[in-house]
Amino acid sequence: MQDPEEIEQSLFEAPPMAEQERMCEAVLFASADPVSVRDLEARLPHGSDVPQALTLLQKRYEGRGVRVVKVGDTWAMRTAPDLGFLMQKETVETRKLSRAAIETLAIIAYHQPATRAEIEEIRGVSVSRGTIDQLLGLEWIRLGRRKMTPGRPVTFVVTPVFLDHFGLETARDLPGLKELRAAGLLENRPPPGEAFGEDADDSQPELFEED
Amino acid sequence: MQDPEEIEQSLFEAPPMAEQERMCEAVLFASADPVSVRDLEARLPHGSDVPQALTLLQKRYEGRGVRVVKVGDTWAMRTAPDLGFLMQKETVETRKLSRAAIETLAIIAYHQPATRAEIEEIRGVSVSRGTIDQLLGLEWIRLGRRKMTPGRPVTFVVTPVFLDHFGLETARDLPGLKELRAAGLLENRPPPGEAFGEDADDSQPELFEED
Amino acid sequence: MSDNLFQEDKVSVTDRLAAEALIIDVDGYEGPLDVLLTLSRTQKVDLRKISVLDLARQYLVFVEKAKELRLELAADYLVMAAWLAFLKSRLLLPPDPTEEGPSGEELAAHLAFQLERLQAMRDVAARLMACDRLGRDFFARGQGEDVTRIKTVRYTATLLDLMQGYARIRTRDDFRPFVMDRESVFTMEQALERMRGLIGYGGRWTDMASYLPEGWDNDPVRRRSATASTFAASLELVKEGHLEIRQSEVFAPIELRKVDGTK
Repeated sequence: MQDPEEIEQSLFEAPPMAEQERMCEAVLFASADPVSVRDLEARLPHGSDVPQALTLLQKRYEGRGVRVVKVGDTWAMRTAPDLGFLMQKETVETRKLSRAAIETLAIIAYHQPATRAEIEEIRGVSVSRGTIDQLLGLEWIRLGRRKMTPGRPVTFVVTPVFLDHFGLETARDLPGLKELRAAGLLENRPPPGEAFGEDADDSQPELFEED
Repeated sequence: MQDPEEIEQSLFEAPPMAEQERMCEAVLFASADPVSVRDLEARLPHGSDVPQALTLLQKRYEGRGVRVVKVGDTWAMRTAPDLGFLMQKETVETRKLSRAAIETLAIIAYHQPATRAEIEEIRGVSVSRGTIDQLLGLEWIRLGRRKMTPGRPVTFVVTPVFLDHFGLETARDLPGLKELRAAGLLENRPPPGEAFGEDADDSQPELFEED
Repeated sequence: MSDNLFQEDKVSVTDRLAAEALIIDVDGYEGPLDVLLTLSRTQKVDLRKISVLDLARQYLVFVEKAKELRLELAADYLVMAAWLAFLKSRLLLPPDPTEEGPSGEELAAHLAFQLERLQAMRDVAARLMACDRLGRDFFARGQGEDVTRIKTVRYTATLLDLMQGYARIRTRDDFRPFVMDRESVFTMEQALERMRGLIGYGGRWTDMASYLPEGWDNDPVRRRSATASTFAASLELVKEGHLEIRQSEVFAPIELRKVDGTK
């Protein structure tokens, strides 16, 4: 934390940390969508230490009915999950996802960036019309970088909206990810005897790339 | 406050006061409208002392960036009035882009750099000045290099702001028509044997392929 | 089942029952891999220790039974059946050292891997959907901020809007009635008509290429079409006795000459 004395001396002093904290609190509170650190920095007075203010704020809300959570590079206030039962009135009925859509979503989340061919290889059926469409419409997936393999296929990755919806800080927090990786089930294993065209080389390193 | 002993003894005991407080906190936070004490009592476990929980909650938020306020007979959480200036950016109204603008934008994204004449040729209708101005104003497109063709027409290209908004790394990651069709994103299918817009020119040569 | 084609398999009653249970709802399965995964559960073992041979047998029973019941099976079910029959033979026969390609064990191991992976993805998909979810278990701020100071209009569009918009424009033209694009096709009738007019001047051996119509020799597509139709027309004229045709060796120019004293 900055020394208060020092702050007093500077010409355009940043407000005290406690004040920065309540400023972050107000902005996060007012906004239904997660707010980026950059956006907070643009709103708070010059010289504010937003990451520190957020850390303090998060601590302050520990164990409360409302929590301060990190979603990718953004922050948001959300009610504590154990109190969901109080909120029946607020529950929004979401359209039920088909089994195909759920599996496709999971494959994209755990294998990202995932091409359509990879999704089909894992599920053993072609991706049906409307499945990708639906997931894009929910803004749970988006286009990733094209694969550097023949045909340069488009890839899909999950979005911050997905992370926010499932209460994940990063895609690394996906349930069971470590076990799957340890069991080798996230590898792109070529069928024996087939020269593996599409994605033998670069799929693993790209997994969960930082942006 | 109720005597803890007494709570222990009752068959369906109310949760501890701290728990009641965080329940009120979560409900006030998530509700779209201010909540009445009666409504809170209906949601909280039987035997809860809502007025007391609210008083404690209000006290807890004193001096914070968020306040618990009484509005008539109802309760709500609000950002502290002195921090309203931080919220200025909060009041944005989002509107869907018009179909003409989306189509123009799509053509620029897929064909950049694109001249106005090219956009008009692809869309089959003239592009209004307002559409281009709107896209320029949004900073989703900008002027590219002039074309080295008669008249040296100006061209349009998409911007990093565009890529950011649509969650793309480069415009090249946009799927082509074949991929759109494969992903089921095209509403209609062309009649069998018919070549598709983009691929129309190369389908015939494929019939008589050069080796 | 006296006419059982798979005599070597002593198909057990339980296999039959399992297969019949599956067949009742073929449409409920998402492809052959899904059926295999379901069948593998009847073995009640760890997927890594599954008997692929048994599984192949169970699947073939399933397909055979479906055929008997005259159920429509999609092509990929039959492709899988053929592949499993092949795999089964590889697993049963001693390896042939002269044979190329992966061994039966390798193929079986890969199938087991695919099944395990599909099962794993289903498991995590279920875990994912059971996560605490926004709007169900935890909630965002419910109330719009009441401070309305600056009202700016922000235009927005999604990636889906963009892609669908583009697709809409680019496919608008696709719905004209179906016609073959014929600008680059020189028909045999056209060639025959042209040759009949020219053949009177062909007293000497002449390269067929010189008979090609003007403007059809610079574009490869047009040249091919014109060459093919001119050649076909030439053969027709030979048959009619108007022309002689020769080629000195493979890929040498084809030469034509008028037959003297036309009958």
